[in-house]
Amino acid sequence: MPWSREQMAERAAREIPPGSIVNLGIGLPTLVADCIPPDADIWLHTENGILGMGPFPYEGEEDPQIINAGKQTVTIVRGGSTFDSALSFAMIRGGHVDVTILGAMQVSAAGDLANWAIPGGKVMGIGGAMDLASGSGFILAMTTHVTREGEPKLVAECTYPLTARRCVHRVLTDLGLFACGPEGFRLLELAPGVSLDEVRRKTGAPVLEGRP
Amino acid sequence: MPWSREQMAERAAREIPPGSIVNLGIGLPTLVADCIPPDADIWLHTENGILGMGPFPYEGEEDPQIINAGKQTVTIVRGGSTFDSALSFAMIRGGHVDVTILGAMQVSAAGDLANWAIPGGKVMGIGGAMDLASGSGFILAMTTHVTREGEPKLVAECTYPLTARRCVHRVLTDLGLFACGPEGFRLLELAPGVSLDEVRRKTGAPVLEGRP
Amino acid sequence: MSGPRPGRHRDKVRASVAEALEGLHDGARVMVGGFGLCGNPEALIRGVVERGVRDLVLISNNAGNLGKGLNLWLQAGIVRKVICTYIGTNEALHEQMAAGRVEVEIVPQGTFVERIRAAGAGIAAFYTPTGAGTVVAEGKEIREFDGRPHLLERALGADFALVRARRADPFGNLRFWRTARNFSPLMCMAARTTLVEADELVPLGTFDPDDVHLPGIFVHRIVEVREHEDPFEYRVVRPRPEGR
Amino acid sequence: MSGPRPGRHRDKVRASVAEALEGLHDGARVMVGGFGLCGNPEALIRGVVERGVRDLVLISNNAGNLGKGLNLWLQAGIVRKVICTYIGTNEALHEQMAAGRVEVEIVPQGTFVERIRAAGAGIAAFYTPTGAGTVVAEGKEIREFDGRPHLLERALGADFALVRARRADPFGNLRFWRTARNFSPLMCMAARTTLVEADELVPLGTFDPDDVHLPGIFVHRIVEVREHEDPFEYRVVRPRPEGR
Repeated sequence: MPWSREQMAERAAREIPPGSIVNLGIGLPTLVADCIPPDADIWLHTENGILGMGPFPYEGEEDPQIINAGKQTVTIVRGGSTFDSALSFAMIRGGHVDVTILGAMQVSAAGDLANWAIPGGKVMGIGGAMDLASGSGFILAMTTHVTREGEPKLVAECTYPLTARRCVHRVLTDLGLFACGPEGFRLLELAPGVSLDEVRRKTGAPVLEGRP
Repeated sequence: MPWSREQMAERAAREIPPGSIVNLGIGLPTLVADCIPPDADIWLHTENGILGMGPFPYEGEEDPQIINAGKQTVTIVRGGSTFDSALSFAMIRGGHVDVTILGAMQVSAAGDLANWAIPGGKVMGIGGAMDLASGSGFILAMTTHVTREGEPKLVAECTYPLTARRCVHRVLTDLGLFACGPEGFRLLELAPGVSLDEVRRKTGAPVLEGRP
Repeated sequence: MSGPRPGRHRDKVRASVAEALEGLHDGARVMVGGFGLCGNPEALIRGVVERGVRDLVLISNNAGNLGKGLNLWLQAGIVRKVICTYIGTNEALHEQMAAGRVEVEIVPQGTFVERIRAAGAGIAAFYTPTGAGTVVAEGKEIREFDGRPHLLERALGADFALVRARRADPFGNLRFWRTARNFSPLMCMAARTTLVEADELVPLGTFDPDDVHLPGIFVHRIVEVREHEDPFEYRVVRPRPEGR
Repeated sequence: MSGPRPGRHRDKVRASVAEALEGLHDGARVMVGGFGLCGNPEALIRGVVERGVRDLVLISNNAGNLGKGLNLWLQAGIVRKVICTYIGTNEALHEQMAAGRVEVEIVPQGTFVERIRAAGAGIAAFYTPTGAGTVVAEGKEIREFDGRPHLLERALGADFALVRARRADPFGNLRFWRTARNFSPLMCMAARTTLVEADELVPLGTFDPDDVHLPGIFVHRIVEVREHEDPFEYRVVRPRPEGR
């Protein structure tokens, strides 16, 4: 059975080494926050200016001026800090964020990422996506394995507008966890009950097994 | 009689419009601080990180971690702020400092400034001089009219290593106040009892009179 | 011959929003602080509409949302061009774009704020890896540093910056509150004239020198505005556990 | 295949200077905070000499003075090259230069700190007007922006940064004191490994989020050092008027 969204979030959280600075993109990646063990010294960064972002506030404690990059009300943990956007993107672009988990529309085997625009669709804007994709030490893309129409999102070459080239290290889908590489997506883990055959059928690029 | 150092400082202070941000270089310009009227809303900037630098501290109140760019102990006025060097030079390079008063070894008629090195002399370093000279809205160079050996410091072309080209707007010496311009130094004011002849004799470039 | 420019660092406090906005002209390039509806200078935004200027070039991360904030400018039809990073659910902007009434330039957020900082800091241009190999690179110089392609990005300045601060003193030293800080300090640095809408005006000397978020050198006019709507864009809460 | 790098943001507090300096190797590029003798990490500076490393490339505004601060490194002969902005009365450096034992690269101060910031902020290079038409321009690309010549300047990073902070919490959030801040926050951003000598280590949560001068993301090791000489470089005072 493919992983549920919650199971994906849990699996993603296990990719984060203790003591890391992590930026979680909008959408699926947001769910990862709830799966991070509290004693792992993992600090959440949000590009609008918090290091040490905490969970959503308790009812009645929400402050419209304490938000995340998705403009949702959040909190700040003990030891957290706030700062301007120039410093925030210095953290990102300068490679100080250890792990970034981003949503994806398409990921190529070589690690190209498309996650900001659909050809012919409404232009939604770029936000911090390109900076996050170019700057982070490790990028995990998180997405369902195929589109609602059944089209592969893990592809040989992206056809959607790119966010950044050669930036994604690993891709986590509902079917498994994969490492990007020039020859194809290398399988690191399958969701329980999912077969390699199914994965290969639903992937637009070679899926490799074993260590390279 | 030529102006004394104190008279030069007083004259220089009168060049500063009320409500200005001012950076005073090391040496002669430092004296200007004492001549600024207290009610003129003039704020002193020092590139090591104070806006709103105050006078030297009273005996017993000096703090080795509150210094000016000359590494002298200073104070901070009410409403003053401290910041890092990147922001401090953003103020300078970004043109936010209204008036900078710098010492000079040579100034050319066109406004080239040499104030950091003597050919063949010990290399003393550049410090903030080049940034100040390139970035300020208005630069007043302040110097004795001639060297101890009687050589002109106001010259047609600088022979000393340059600090910046075309940066000096006015020059204040012990003999007078001059505006820089492509045709020569234009006399704005003579020290009392100093003749135009004497000025011309001691200047290495044309000295012009009247409005251009 | 020309002497120093007149000093601008006195008498900064304005009695009204209208006074603070004096000189803001048709066609002006205007930066407005805030991340979505968070940290908006609400009164200055309204004041610009009331002033009746038009053809503005708006430089702001989002240009409002939910009919609030900078959506007012779009609805009033006073914006010619928007330079922003994200549109998302901003229907007012989608409509104006679709109708061809507003030109939109989208910039990656880190590049956006760095370009603004560059303008304020006297840096003409810089090389960033962000956007290399994407549409953002189109028409830009590309150059390799350390084996990676970088784009040359130019400084982005403005005629005016309109920002919100939590507290200001009469010299314009500012403190911001939490994520309401965002682009505002940088925009103050990058504009020829900076207008601050402060929740509270405090006496000079209130701030410890080490606690000033933005020194007054970057601020030219201040208006105190005590009441703000501060709308939630996405109010998300969790239930309080029993006994808390 | 390779996963994320191990997290470095836990267990940052070190019991001793020697422990904090672990891994600092011969030939390392080391940034040291401070403006002259103001804001020097005195214990870390001494510790590097005791550690016995050599051939260091020192990146610091002044490299000490009056036989103090970074003069210790010069006297110990452990510096191969100095990148600084000013020498002045630094006799130790003049001597080492004259003897050909130390290579010195002098950089305008604004360019120096902007290059350091660039390294920390992921900006590969930038164009500044500073130094155009001077010896600083030699060998550099020159380009006109807005009718003015600008120099292309490259980011300046380091293996280690050694800085002094007034207070640090265990995550490495820092506060500095007055003009002891200077280059230190930028150097923390620009180095692969950042070592902080804090006058006082305070519990997590001591700082309000808005009052952190430098967030702990840029800090890797912290050692508390309560006693400092804090020498005056030029102690200048004025007489106290009668009755005060």
